[in-house]
Parts: sequence; C-alpha cells; structure tokens
Amino acid sequence: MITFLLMFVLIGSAYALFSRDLLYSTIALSMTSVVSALIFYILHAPDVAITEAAVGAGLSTVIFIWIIKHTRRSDP
Amino acid sequence: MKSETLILVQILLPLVGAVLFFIAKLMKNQNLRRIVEVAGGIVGLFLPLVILMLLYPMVNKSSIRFFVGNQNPLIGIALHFDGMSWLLSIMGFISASIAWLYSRTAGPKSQEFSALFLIQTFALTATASSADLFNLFVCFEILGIASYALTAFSGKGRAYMAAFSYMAVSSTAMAIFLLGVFGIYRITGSLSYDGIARYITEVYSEGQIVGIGLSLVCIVVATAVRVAILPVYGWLPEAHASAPHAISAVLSGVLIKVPLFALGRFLFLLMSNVSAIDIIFKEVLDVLKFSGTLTALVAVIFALSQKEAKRLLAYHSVSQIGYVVSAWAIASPVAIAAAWMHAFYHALFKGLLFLSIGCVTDAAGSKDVYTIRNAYKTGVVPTVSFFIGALSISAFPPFNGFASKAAISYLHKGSWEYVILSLASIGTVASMFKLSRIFWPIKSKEKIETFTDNPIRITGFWLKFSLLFFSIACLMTGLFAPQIGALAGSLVGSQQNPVSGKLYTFNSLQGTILLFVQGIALYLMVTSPLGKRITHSIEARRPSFAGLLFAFALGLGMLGGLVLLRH
Amino acid sequence: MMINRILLLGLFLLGFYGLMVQRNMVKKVFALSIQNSAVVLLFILEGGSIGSHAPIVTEGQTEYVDPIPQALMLTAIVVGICVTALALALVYRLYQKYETLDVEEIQRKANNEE
Amino acid sequence: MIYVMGIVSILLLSLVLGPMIISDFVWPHIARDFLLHNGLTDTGASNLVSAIYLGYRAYDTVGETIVLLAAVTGAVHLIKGFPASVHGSEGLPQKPKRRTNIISMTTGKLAPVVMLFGWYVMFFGHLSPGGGFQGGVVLASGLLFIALGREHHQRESKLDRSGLHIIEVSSLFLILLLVSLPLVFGASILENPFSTTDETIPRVIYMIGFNMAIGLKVGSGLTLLGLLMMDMKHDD
Repeated sequence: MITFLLMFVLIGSAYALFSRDLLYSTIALSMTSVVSALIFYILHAPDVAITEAAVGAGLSTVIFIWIIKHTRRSDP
Repeated sequence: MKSETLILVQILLPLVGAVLFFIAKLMKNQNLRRIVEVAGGIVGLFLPLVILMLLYPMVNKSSIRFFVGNQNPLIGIALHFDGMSWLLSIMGFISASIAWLYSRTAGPKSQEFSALFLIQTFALTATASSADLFNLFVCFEILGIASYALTAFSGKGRAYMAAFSYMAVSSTAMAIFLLGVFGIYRITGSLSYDGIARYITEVYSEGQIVGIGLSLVCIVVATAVRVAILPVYGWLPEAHASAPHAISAVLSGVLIKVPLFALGRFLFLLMSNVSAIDIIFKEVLDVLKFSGTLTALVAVIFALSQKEAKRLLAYHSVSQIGYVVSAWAIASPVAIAAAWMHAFYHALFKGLLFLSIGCVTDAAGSKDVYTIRNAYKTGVVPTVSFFIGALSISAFPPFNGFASKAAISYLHKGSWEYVILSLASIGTVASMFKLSRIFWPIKSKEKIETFTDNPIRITGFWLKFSLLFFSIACLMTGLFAPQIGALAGSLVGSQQNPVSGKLYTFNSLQGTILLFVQGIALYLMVTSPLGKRITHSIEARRPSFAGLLFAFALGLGMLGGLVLLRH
Repeated sequence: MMINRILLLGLFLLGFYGLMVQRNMVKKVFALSIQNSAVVLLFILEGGSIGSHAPIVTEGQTEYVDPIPQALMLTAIVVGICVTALALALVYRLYQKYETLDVEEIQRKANNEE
Repeated sequence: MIYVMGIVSILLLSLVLGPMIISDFVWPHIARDFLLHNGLTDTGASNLVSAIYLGYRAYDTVGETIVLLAAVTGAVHLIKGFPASVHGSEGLPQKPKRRTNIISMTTGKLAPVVMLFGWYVMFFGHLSPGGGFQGGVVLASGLLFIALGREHHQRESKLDRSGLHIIEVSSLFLILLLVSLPLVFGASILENPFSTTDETIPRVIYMIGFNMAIGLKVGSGLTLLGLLMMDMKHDD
C-alpha cells in the first residue's frame, strides 16, 4: 500500500518538475503533499500528517499560486 | 546564579534584543522608539559580553556540560560550554557588535535589519555551544535563514541572486545533513554527542562501520558548504560582495568559522574514544587538510584577478578560511588553538577591510579597483584603517596577521603545506598592493576616471568608531599575541602555546621583507599586459548555479568513495 | 521494505536533479521542497518500523511507533516551508528587477550590469 | 552540457547515499521504551510527540519559532519593499471585477469552523495529535479565509495590520517569558516549573501555555504574510 502511494508521490513530483505550465505543477505538488500526509497517517504519525497537510498542501500552494500570479505562468 | 542559567541567558539575550526591536517597530513617537532601539542593541549585543566575562573563571577550570532544562539525558538536548565555545562566543559578539555599530551610520537602519542581525548572533552562540546533532541542524538553519535575508537587504539585483544561490546550495546541504543525522540515529539510537560516542563503541559489524562512516561524510560535506572550502566555495564571493558592508564583515568574520569549530567539537569527541571509526576520521581530516591548503592558494589566485574591490576581499576570506581549515584539520589541541587564533584575527582584520573598503567605494560611487583613485581624500580614518587592515592580512610584523600566520606555518613546518601556504601569502601581499591602488594620488598622465574634484569626506561617528576600534584591536592583538595564544591554549586544553615565544627574531623579520619583495614582484607581473590578459580571463569565469551543485556532488562523491573503498 | 527506500532515494535524487537542471527559478524552489519532503518521508517510514500504534499513551498498549523522528520531522517540515517562502520572495524581487525567471539570463544581466 | 553534469552528480550522490539509505538496520527502540514508561509522568502529555516536542526538546522548538520569525520578517520586508503596481501581473487572467456573493457567503460560513478547528488543535495538542504549529497554521488559513471572502475595501477595516503585528510581538514576548518562567520557581531555564512544586498544579499547564504562545505567533505571522501577498497594499 505504501509503495503504491510512494510511486504516486514520485510521479507527482516528476510531473511538477517537468511540466510546461507552472499552475498544473503547483497542483501536482500540493497533491503529492496530500498523498504524503496520507502516508504519514498510515504510518501512525498523526502529528506529522496534520502538519504536512496544513503546511504542505495549504500554505505552500497559496505561496506558489501567489508567485505565479505575480510572475509568469508558463515555463520558457 | 547557577552557571547553566548564565550560559542559557547569554545565548538567549540576543533574542530579547530582537524582540525589543520588533516592539520599537510598532512604536509611533520617535524618541521613545530610539530609546527602545538603543536598549535592544545594548541588551542584545553588549550585555552578553559582560556575562561572558563572568563565565570566564568557571570555564577556565572545566567545561560545563548540562542538558537544557535538566531533562533526561536520553532525550534531552545536551550543551557543552567549554573553552572553545567561550572563545567562539567572544569572537562572535565582538565582531557582531562592532559591525552593528557601523550599520548605525552607514548600513541599513530599519528595525527588521537589526532584529535579523540579532537573531543571527543568537544562532552563532547557540551553534558554538550545542552538543546535540539535531540541535546543531536547527542552529545551522537559523544561521542560514538569517544570513540569506540579511544578504538580500542591500537591495541590489545581484544580492537577490547571490542570496538565492547561497540558499539553494545550503538547503540541499542541510537535507543531506539530515540524512547524516538519520544514519547515525538509526545505528546509535541517540542524538547527543556523548550518547553517540557511548553507543558507537558497540559497533562491530562491517555494515555499521560503513553506515556511520557515510553519515559522517554527509555531515562533514554539509558543514563544508557553510565553511566554503575548496570544492563548494562558489557561493561565497557573490554573497559577500553584494551584501551590505556590515553583513559581509560578520559573514566573513564569524559566520564561516563557527560551523567549522562546531563540527570539530563533534568529530574530535568521537575520535577520542572510538578506535573502529578512527581510520575513517584520519582520512576525512587528511582530505580536509589537503583541500584547505589548496583553497588558500586557489582563492588567492582568483582574488588577484578580480577588478571589483569587495569581490577581491571575499575571495580573500575563502583563502584565509583555507588557512584556518588546514590548521584545524591537524586536530591536536595546539592546532585548534592556532586555528582559533587565526580565525579571531581574521574576523578583526577582514571586518576592518570590508568596512573601510565599503565606505570608500560608496563614497567613490564605483567599485572598480582600476578606476578609483585619490581615495585618501575621503578622510584620514578610512585610509589609515584600510592600511592597518591590509598590513595585518599580509602578515606585517606589529599587526595581528603576522602572529597568527606564524603560528599556522609553525604547525606545518617542513611539509608541503608550508610551501603552498607561503605561496598563498605572497599572493595576499600582491592583491593587497593592488587593492591599495585606490588610495594612490592621481598621476597627471593617467586618464582614469577619478573623483578628485568632489571628494566626499566620510563622516558619521559610529562609522569612524567601528573603524578605529577594529584598527586598535588589530594592533593590540598583534602586540599581545603570546598572551592571547596562552589564553586560547589554556582554554582549549593544550599545554603548548600556539604562538612561539620568540616572535620577532631576526630571521622572521628577514622572511617578512622577502615576502614583501616577492609580493611586489608578483603585483608588477599581474599588472603587466600579459598578466592583465590572464587575470581578465580568470575574472570573467563566474561560478554558475549548476556549477555550485556539481561541485557539491563532486565533494560528497569523493569523500564517500574514500570511505567505501576503505571497506 | 527495500523498494520503499529505493523510491525515496529516487525522490531525493529527482529533487537534486531538478534543482540543478531546471532553468526556471520557481521550479528550483519546487525541487527544494521535494528534497525536503523526501527526507521527511524517509525518517517517518523508518521510524515506524518498530511499532504498530500512534504514540498516544493509552492503557495496556506498548507497541508504539518511535516518537523521536516524528518530533524531529515537525521541525524539518516547518524549516522547509520557511526556506520556500523566503526563496519565493527572492524570486519575486528578481522578477521585478530582471523581468525573467530564467537563471542564466538573470546571471548574465547581473554580470554585465556591474 | 548541464544535463551531463546533472546525470554525473546524480550518479555520485547515489553512490554515496545509496548504501546509507538502502542498507538494513534494526531501528533502536531505547528511546521509545524510555518514553513509554515515563513520558506521561515527566511532562503530563499523553501525546508522546508533544511530550518530546515541548517537554524534553523545547530548546529546538524555540529555535524553530525563531526560524519562522526570521523567514516571515525577511519575506515581508522583501515583498513589501517594492510597489507591485509597477508591473502588471500577467500571470493569471484578472478575475472579473464583479464578485459573486457566493464566495463571501461560503467563506463567512466556513471560516468559523476552520478557526474553531485551529483553536482545538492548539489547545488539545498534548492529548490528541496536533500542537502549536499545526494550530497556528490552521488558524492562519481561517483568518485568510475571512479576508478572501471580504470585498476589497471591507478587508482593511476588519483585519487591520497593526492589530496582527501587536499579536505577533506580544506572543513572541510571551514565548520568551515562558522560557524564563521556571527561573521564578527555582527550576532552570526551559525546565517544567511545576515539577519542583508539589503536585497540586498539573505539569501540563506549562505545555498548554507554550502551545498557545507558539500557535498565536505562527498564526499571526503567517496571516500577515498572507494578507500582504493577497492585496499587495502597504499601509503601515
């Protein structure tokens, strides 16, 4: 089960790094955060799950969307 | 007052100062705000110096080891406040408080700047006395985040790029530091240095030795990034050249040295009571000694070829830290005392050079060493302080560089490092000569753009005070070098005084004169047409972003390969 | 168990490769946060191998997971987000000044600016 | 050229990190067994992670709050120092000016729930999973929810910046106070003050105080950052 989710995180991060559109890669990154929060929950680490969900999915997505809004959305 | 509480108060006081600055930011009326700022500065920077004086007798007897909030030794955070952390805290607080005073007139004056500056000072003292691996990680992170933000305070485009590449390299290094902590915790089950040393003795199997060796390599390379040794120094020149002057003085003076001695506390404690791991340590330290000595030479060559004044000084910081690492890696108490002495003296004369060159280039409006002339018109204090700093760094007898460089070259007597280090000091003399050109009076036929017609006299009380303080400190520490050497030796626990008694003998003076003649000869070669072409080609080659990370991977691969080949 | 470690090593190397190769500054910040989450995942994954229950003390239960890596990783996650926030503020200022997110262009403009 | 360097450095890293990560070791359970027995008695928190995080290793947590403080101060200074109006942001297409009241209605209803959850996570950090940081971040997202829902001009009146600044500085001062509070009780810095006195006062009060201070600090710091990012107006 965890191996499958870890593959999901790996693919999501690869997509986030190599996709042309930064908005889609932000969404992919916050999805990997949610999935890793799920992994933490499965591994009996609820504290870290809440932190990863609140910080990883919540806060970093807000900051990335803000930077895209104020710079450029598409990669070269 | 128990000594533990005194130590923690001394560490946490800069934070109180930072809170005062945040409160000052909220205040509306002007003079109340100024009073709170002054109070913040005094509480944050000068009060801890007083407490350190109180702590000296206790530390001189024996090192104070305790757990913060006397928690349980298995889980709690250990702090070792011994001679070395006392020496590091003194170095940190002196150069931080003088640089802060300098920034009262010349540097950024916003409250956020001073608050971040005090947070950086808190991180310095916390790193100096921490004896727990994860606590060391947190202190390195505070040090890092505060210095990225402070580098970006100068508002120049270059400063943002320099801060970004510094941040990227060190946060990668910190991720690998965490992997090192993971490797050690997984095998020893403890995070504090004593716990690790105790459990490591039960390490028998081949796999565990390799595991511990590799995690130590990760920790050493991650700290090497912050200390800017040969392969991974690429971020330093750009960051120190574009940071505000007060920040580059503290960055070069203290921020690249405290991680080195904090790492030393961890490595030397483990080496002293574990034999199985000893072979790995010996090799790692030999490699560090080799790369430190090489850094001293390579960085001076780069320094000679720079045309921008502050970048020239930044490359000098890399070369001087190469000196310190080459002495520190010998790992005997007298070597560590000599390394600290050179680190402290370097903090003084490099701070002096950065501050004086900073305000002179600001007054001249340009940074290019080839175009500025008549800088002596900016005023007596900057000119005199520059020349004192330049003579100290090139090891001119009465000043402090002479004593500390003599101590280090005495350590390397008769080995090839001695030759390379003396070559590097010749290069230092030549580059200081080149830097001093900006103070020469303009000759009629030279058509270089000068600022003779409107020489801006440099004013500002605190600016002059800080320059004068550093100059007097360079002179005093040079004259009283044997006493300071004895103090450092006794605190670090070495019976031998790193500074040999007979400092001003005939042949050492003769050596200095020879050094200066060779330096001037090298300077003439560098400014010859052929020399100019070579230096321009070197200067044009800037470390690229990917190059920094590639060098980091190279360093890690080299050291890791060394450990893996051994087993 | 082994496959999970290989995947995490792959995630860390992906982060390092992305940081090095990607020219877009925002993507470099992505790579930094990926590296950080790879290390956090490794700590918790390994720490959880000795128990089967969350570390909340309940009567008659002794098979807890090791709480120390979890306490350490709370700090590591917060440090990671702080580095991301500061890096993006720097990228914002660089974009305002140089109108581009490409690292090579910015370095070229910065070099010939001075 | 860079791709070659990238591949080579990945190989070098896998050469060094591979054997370290992949090799199999028995995870030490000395610490877990110790905490199992006297984690609850020492710090009074049944959530062992909070026991370590705020009890045994509280010095790390103070350092971590300072990391967050330095990052937020640096980021706010960098973003605020430069008027954004100079550059039109062509990143995302501008949202239509006419705001539907669906947004303000949903955020109006949802924000209190999020805030309540934030306070709960902060206050019960020692019993159930959660604690200062998680509570602070959830609180900050709750406050930003309210600001998102508001009309542009309404936003300034309710959530003025100076109020949040005062909360942030006072919570920072509260943290320093809590750090030095044990001195009053004769214990050393960062030691649980109620461990020395008799058992009347439960030890967990010190931890709840810490949780609350850190939660307020994180919450107000991140809300300031969020507000600054959202509307880019610099009034104070």
